[in-house]
Amino acid sequence: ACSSGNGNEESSPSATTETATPTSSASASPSASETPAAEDGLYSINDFSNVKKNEGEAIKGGSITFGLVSDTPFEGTLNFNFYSGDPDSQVLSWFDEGLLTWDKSYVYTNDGAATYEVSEDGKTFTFTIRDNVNWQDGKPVTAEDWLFAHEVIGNPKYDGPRYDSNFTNIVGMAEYHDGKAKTISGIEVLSEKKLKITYIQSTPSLLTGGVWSYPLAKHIFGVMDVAKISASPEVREKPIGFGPFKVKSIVPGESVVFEKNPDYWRGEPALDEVVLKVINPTTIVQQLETGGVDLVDSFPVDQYPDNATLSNVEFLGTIDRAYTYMGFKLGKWDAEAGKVVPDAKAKMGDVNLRKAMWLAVDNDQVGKKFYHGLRWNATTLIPPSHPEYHDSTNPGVAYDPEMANKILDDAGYKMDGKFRTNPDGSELVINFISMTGGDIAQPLAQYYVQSWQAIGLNVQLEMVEFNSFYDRVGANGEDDPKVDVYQGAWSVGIDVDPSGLYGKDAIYNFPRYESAENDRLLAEGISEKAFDVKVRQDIYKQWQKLMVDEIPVFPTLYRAVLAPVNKRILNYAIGDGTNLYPYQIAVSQDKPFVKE
Amino acid sequence: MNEALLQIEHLTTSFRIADQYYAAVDDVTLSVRENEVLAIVGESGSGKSALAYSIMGLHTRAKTEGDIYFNGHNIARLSPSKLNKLRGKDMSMIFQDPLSALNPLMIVGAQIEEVILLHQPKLSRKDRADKAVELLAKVGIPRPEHTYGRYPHELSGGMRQRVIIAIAIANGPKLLIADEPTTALDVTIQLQILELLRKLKADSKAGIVLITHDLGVVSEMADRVAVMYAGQIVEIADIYTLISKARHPYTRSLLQSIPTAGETKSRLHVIQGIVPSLQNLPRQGCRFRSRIPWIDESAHEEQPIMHEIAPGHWVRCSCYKHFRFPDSKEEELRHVLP
Amino acid sequence: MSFLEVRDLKVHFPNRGGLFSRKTQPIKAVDGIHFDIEQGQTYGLVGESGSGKTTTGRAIIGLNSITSGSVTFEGRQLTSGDLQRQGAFRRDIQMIFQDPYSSLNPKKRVLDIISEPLRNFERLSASEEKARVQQLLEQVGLSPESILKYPHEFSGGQRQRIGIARAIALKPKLIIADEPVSALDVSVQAQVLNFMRDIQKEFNLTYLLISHDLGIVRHMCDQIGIMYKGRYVEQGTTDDIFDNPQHIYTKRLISAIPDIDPTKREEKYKFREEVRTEYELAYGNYFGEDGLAYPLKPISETHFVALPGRG
Amino acid sequence: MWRTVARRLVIMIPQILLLSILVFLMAKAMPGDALTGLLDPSIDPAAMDAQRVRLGLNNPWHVQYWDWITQAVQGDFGQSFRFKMPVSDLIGQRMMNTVWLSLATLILTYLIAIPLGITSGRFNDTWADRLITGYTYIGFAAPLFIFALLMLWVFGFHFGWFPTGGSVEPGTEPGTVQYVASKIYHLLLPAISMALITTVTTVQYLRSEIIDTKQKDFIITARAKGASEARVYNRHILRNSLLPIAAFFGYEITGLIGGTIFIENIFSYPGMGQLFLSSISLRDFSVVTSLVLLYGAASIIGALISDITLSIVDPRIRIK
Amino acid sequence: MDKAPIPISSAKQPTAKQPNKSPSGWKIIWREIVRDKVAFISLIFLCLVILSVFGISLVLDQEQIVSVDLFSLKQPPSEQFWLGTDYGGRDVFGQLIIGTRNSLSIGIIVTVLTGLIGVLVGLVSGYFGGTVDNIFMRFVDFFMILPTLMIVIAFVTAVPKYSIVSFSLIMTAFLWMGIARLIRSKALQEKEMDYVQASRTLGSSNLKIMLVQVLPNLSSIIIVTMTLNLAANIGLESGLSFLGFGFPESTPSLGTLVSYATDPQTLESRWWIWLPASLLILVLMLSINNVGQALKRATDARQRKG
Ligand SMILES: Nc1ncnc2c1ncn2[C@@H]1O[C@H](COP(=O)(O)OP(=O)(O)OP(=O)(O)O)[C@@H](O)[C@H]1O
Ligand SMILES: Nc1ncnc2c1ncn2[C@@H]1O[C@H](COP(=O)(O)OP(=O)(O)OP(=O)(O)O)[C@@H](O)[C@H]1O
Ligand SMILES: [Mg+2]
Ligand SMILES: [Mg+2]
Ligand code: NI
Repeated sequence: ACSSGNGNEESSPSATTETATPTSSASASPSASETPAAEDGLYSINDFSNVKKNEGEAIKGGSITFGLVSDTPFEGTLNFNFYSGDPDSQVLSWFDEGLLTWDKSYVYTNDGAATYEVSEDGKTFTFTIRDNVNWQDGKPVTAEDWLFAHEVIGNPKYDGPRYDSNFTNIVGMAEYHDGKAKTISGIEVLSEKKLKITYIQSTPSLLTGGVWSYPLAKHIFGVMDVAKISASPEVREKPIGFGPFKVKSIVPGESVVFEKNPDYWRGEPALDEVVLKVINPTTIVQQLETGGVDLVDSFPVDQYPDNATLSNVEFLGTIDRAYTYMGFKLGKWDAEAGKVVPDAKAKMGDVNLRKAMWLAVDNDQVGKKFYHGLRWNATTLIPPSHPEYHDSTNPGVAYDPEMANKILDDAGYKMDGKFRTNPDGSELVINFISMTGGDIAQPLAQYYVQSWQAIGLNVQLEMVEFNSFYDRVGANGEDDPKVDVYQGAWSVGIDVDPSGLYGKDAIYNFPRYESAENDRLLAEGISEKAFDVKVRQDIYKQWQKLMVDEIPVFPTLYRAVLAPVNKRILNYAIGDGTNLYPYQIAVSQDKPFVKE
Repeated sequence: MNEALLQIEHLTTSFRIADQYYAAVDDVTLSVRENEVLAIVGESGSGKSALAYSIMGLHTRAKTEGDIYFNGHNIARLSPSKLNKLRGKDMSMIFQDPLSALNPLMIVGAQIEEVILLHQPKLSRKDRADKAVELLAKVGIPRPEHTYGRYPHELSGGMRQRVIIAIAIANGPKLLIADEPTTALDVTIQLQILELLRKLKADSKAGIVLITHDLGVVSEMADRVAVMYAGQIVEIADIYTLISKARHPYTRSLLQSIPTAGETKSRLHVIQGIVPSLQNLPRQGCRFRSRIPWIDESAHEEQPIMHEIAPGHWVRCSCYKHFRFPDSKEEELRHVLP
Repeated sequence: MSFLEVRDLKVHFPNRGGLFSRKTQPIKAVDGIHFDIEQGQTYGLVGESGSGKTTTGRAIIGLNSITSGSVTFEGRQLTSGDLQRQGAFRRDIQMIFQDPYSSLNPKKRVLDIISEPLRNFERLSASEEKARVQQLLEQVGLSPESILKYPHEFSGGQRQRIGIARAIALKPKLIIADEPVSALDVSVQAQVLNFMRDIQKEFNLTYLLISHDLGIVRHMCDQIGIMYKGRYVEQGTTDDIFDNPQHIYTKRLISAIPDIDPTKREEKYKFREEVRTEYELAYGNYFGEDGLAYPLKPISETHFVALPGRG
Repeated sequence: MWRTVARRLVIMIPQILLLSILVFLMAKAMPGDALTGLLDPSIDPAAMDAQRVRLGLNNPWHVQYWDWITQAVQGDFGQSFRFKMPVSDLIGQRMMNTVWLSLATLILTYLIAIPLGITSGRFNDTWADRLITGYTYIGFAAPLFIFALLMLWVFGFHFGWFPTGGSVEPGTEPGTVQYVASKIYHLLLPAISMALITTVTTVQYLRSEIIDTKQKDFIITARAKGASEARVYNRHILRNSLLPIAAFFGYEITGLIGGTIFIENIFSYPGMGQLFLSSISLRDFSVVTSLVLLYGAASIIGALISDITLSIVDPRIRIK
Repeated sequence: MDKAPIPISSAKQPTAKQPNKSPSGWKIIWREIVRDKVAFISLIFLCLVILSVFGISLVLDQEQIVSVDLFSLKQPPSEQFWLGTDYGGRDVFGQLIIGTRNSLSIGIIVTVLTGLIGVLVGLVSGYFGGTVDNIFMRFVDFFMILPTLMIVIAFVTAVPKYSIVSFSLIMTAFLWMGIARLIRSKALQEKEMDYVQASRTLGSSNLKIMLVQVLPNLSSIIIVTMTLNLAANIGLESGLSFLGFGFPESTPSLGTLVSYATDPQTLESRWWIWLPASLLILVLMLSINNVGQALKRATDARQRKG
């Protein structure tokens, strides 16, 4: 999940591999200067590379400092099977990794620590862990460990957030979870390094992050009570993994020192040491300038214009797997049945009204003015971070207030004094909530309100804090009837399947939208025939169009992630499928470059 | 007649109030001999304490003019360090409020020891403690060793006053200034303290300046009496003369206003008006003038001076010659005040 | 039946502190005293500090609650507690306080101060009230124009007279005067004492005069009670007490009074020496085991002394 | 005295209980709970609900409270949902940081207050006094957070003399000299910033106390004894004015609590104050409640310590 | 603590000495403030700020100020925007005025409310003493141990929607104890004064004595504490807003403006957003404190300047 405040997205593969998590609507702190580096003060994600230019020769060894940008300490649940916060995953990714890796389109490859084969029906996966993959204490990573991870997560006493649909899709998992079976019938250990998992349903999602690929060292955790593992010192103080570096020391919540793991299965890491420390978003620039950190996991885009010309760092950039959107409440959640119940008489039920509201907002300008072009007008609900599925030909809905007015007029929303009324002449007051967090959040929401007021809609804004926000839009199943429109953001997983957010039985379908067409497309998107990428692309193209037509929500902005890197760093990249791995990171000189 | 122990000449002490100086002690000339008790009486605010503080050099923010000869040396202009050699040794002081005059956070033993330490630094710790206990015994405290370790608030008023006296006499002073030492005490305790002072005087032959407003105490203790009014001495005489043949109108009025055991049930004499405050003192002419309005204005001197009407008996202003108590009609006048 | 009868009056104060205070021995401020006052007389209550004089006075007027015993005023029993509920009948007893500075509310004008009892007990129009206050002021010898002044604009004696004016506003019959002049200079003291006697004659007032100054008591009182540690040690007419003290404590008290006549010094010395010797020798005869006085025994019609067993 | 101390400690129990109920109720009244933030569409809502049931989040508050308080009495303050560790351990980690910070602040507070207060009180109405009084006026008026921000910017960012976050340099071994030095180095700037503001009341108090004591009769007694000015000051005035100050430090604890919340946030110093704020926003209730209780207990104990010290240094006071 | 018995003391506090109570308090207070130049200037400044803030905010178009203007984000001070604009292109000057008004309003409301409750509880508790006092003080003791800041933060979080009024109520709920304590101790002292006893013997009811006799004598101390509390409350409010637990951004407060300075870029290069607010807080607090201190001196005869 994401904490309110900064919208950092993970730049390295995360364990929350599937679908989406919410991000706050606006990114952290402010800034920009009167003298932007670019003439018009605008930038574009296209100007950034996600791979660091190598300048100079690598020296042997070396130590780098990684800045984990967070205004709170990291939690310290240092195990992929248990962690829940993004900061922890940042720490984890240095000393542990998944057994499977994926390519640019997030499909599993056979380059990782394990290889896989899929059966004809697409339901049975057989994995083989490479022989030289060993835990940092020297013990081999075994199929037994992998099974153990599944057993722990499936255990009813498990206290982490991982038990999700990927697990319930495993044959026998539900029985095991309910205590009806002692073992998970769908998982079989074939040999020390070979594991077979059988899934109930075959879907293309299985190939894109649908497999749980993080083993849990059974020789360490096997003896523990499942409920106590996450608090154990083996998770918190001397965590273990099989990644390129191993933990040397931890100052809880503040910093971690890693040393290289010479037995890393891909080869000996180039660096001797990595120091990770938490830095407050407010101090990033100062830390970068002075070489206090070599790289950071993310950089608030608002600060970019002021620092675009920092002499000692290079900014890498990539498109974030996230989008900001406006949601319209169209129904309610039926907790009993576990599905959405659309309300035909909902205030926002008229698609014309929704369309007009989309037409009324100038996201292009928002992106330019508030984010210097580093967030930009969004068109569809699948962001360009998934280039295969994002339909770049779909123009979405462009800013056109006149059109908006016209639509409203035609639909019978007549002006009565300052504002329009409902077609039946009753007063129309639209309640809009948006999340606090960061300096821009409020002005941004306020801007939308003004835009809507400009076309005669009486929209009332309420800024609420993260928890209230999700409470009220219905994250717990109780929709606040006083909310009509809300501004949210999702960070989407590596799998494009949007049914977790828009399916009729998804509680996170906050608009409570449902239609037969939607159901059909979503189902097809994960059906067997969708294994064919072309077919799947087409299905999602239709779905994106459907959403632009029906507008249960409309996307507002896509985002860029920026990652400044000290110029001495070599072989570094952000994003997926770059074929650059952390063990290759090297430095060209002993000390970081500092600002001139 | 031997040389005076303390000779005060033309002493004036002024306080600064709202950027102006006002004399609370105005041109006082006095002397105290060894083995003599000089009482200073007067109503509240007449400047008695101010005078005592001036002698001890304890004023921090007052302007003092005039000379004070102690044992023949002028101590009015002494540097603080020189003065400190005298204070607590050759001359010491007893205060009116025995609670606030003691440091609440120090045991009384330590407070007595301090004054010994300051003037007899060579004494060992133990000797000092012994001496302190001895002093406590001397001032009549029943269990001195026990009292030594008490804090002031744990003692009764009379006990505290004894501790103060013990401090004052610790180094055998030649001059003791007692500023209303018994005002805060019950009659029986007052008697004990007075007896103690008397005994001390008999033992050490010290000169004592006894400040009080109680004429009873004065007649019990004093050899000579100085009566103060509005910062000035108005009459000085030996005690017998003063009680029987007082001349100054103020002294006579004071004596008349005490309800004495003798004539009961009669009306008491009342001095008209009120003591003027420091800022409102009449600086010209006779200061008592306004309080005896039935006496002809011309009876007062313009610049009242002290007249020696008998050896050792001095009276200020010649109005004493014309003074009489008012008759009933004149008394009526005063009944309704402006 | 006497004007005021005090019978076996006890006032104990709980001795406690904190929340879960364990009750310890109470402070027996007044521990069984007994006396009568006749109308028009002045009764003096004398004793050393802490002997319970003030507490007695306050108990009679109702400021302290009575632990046991009774106070009967003109044949009616006074109960302690809420003063105002006993209404009219309380107005016959008033009090003059020791400190003329703290007994007048510094934030109130003379008019408000003196009219306070009038407002509580009598319904007067504003102009009537003003007239009454002016009249009272004149009675105590202050100019009627003073009504708009504040207490601090008066001298101690004048303030005390304002206090008296307030006390007599309701034409009380009994006035309890707790050390009315001890905060005042001698000359002012005389003024107040004279005045108290004047109004006594004028209104046929009865005084309960509390003081530790024997000179004043002798000057003012017809009857005197001597208190020691909450009990009486001796009671009698002024002459009984001063000319024929019987209890050793009384003797000691009287001998301790400084004499204004310096020629009698030697005489006094001797006398005191005698008393002291007697006190030391005979202490046990006069006080019980606990150091408290015995119950009073009459030795003449007017004279009572606390003696063990005897007559 | 030990009886009174014991009694005070006994009184503390219902106070703490009451406090715990209050905090608990408030925590429950907050919108959302620990799981609200855990929005992950792939997680089966049923699993979430199961978690809630397991954590007892669906029980009525009094049941939850009872469960919690019975555990708490046994020293188990529950698990932090977010940190996945026992609250006691979690707070244990952070507490030391806050304790060190507070201690450093206290020490600095007195280091600044005593000389300034003494100078100002002793030489009142001189230019030095006016200077110090001026400082106290401004310090009294300046909100801590503004001042701390400026300090951070000037000495942290602009000059770069001090670290701008964390409590210790990564990689230093606990127990080594570097470790201790690094700890001190990290808490110096926050502590100075806080001390410069909090000390103001102490300076003012000391000053007026000294001026007050100077006018006391027993000071005149001391002069009349022949004590030199220096002795009068050291022996009587200072002693009598400083002792109450010494006893104040218990109360200072209460003041520091508020201060650390600001300071730790501004200086990104991982202590309890920072933990409190982040736990509030993440609805990590067990941590919030425990922290409030801990601070509550700290202020009670602080007050108790003050009362005890005061009764020791001032014989006139008997604690009730 | 025991006090020396002062039975005879004819000598102390005689006619000539300073009366221990002020001659009509208001006059003294006024005289003292006028005499103390700094306090006088502070008072004038305060009046000016209050008048102008409330005055200007009447004519200011609040909607206009909080509305976002995409084309004038983060502009430095200019003719049009006297103090520049912020991230939303909103006029900082306008926000400053409204923020000051909000902060002042909160401060004043909280001060008045805490004052009312504190005086009431303190007066009743101190005047009656005994059991009433015991119960009240246990209650106050309980509130005293609360880590106020934390509780207020928790409370603000628990109340999802708050206005100036509800926010003031929350703050009041946890801030009245100090005054109650002070007033109680003063009332305890005051009720021992003879004039209170006198009133009782004169038949005045307890209520009347409390309100008519005792209260006026506490007025100066109440005014002094309230003044100093006002500063403290404004400080607390802006502190809470700074931490993000005060008002929502649409209701500007001085603390919110200062909190922009947590961003080093703003701190360094966009002073107009945070500096005026910071200075204003500082100067406001300074002035209020100055006035408060002068009042304090005025009520304490010993410290009076002349
Ligand atoms: N420090 C001072 N500053 C200003 N005026 C003072 C000071 N000390 C005393 N006075 C004034 O000087 C006059 C004389 O005061 P002093 O204390 O000497 O009188 P006193 O005769 O001792 O009276 P009491 O019997 O009350 O002790 C009084 O009017 C008093 O108000
Ligand atoms: N409200 C009270 N609570 C507890 N003890 C009290 C109270 N009032 C008086 N006492 C105690 O009762 C005893 C008698 O006090 P009281 O004031 O009656 O004495 P007094 O004879 O008037 O003394 P003084 O001459 O000092 O005025 C004293 O020991 C006193 O401490
Ligand atoms: Mg004097
Ligand atoms: Mg009394
Ligand atoms: Ni004359």
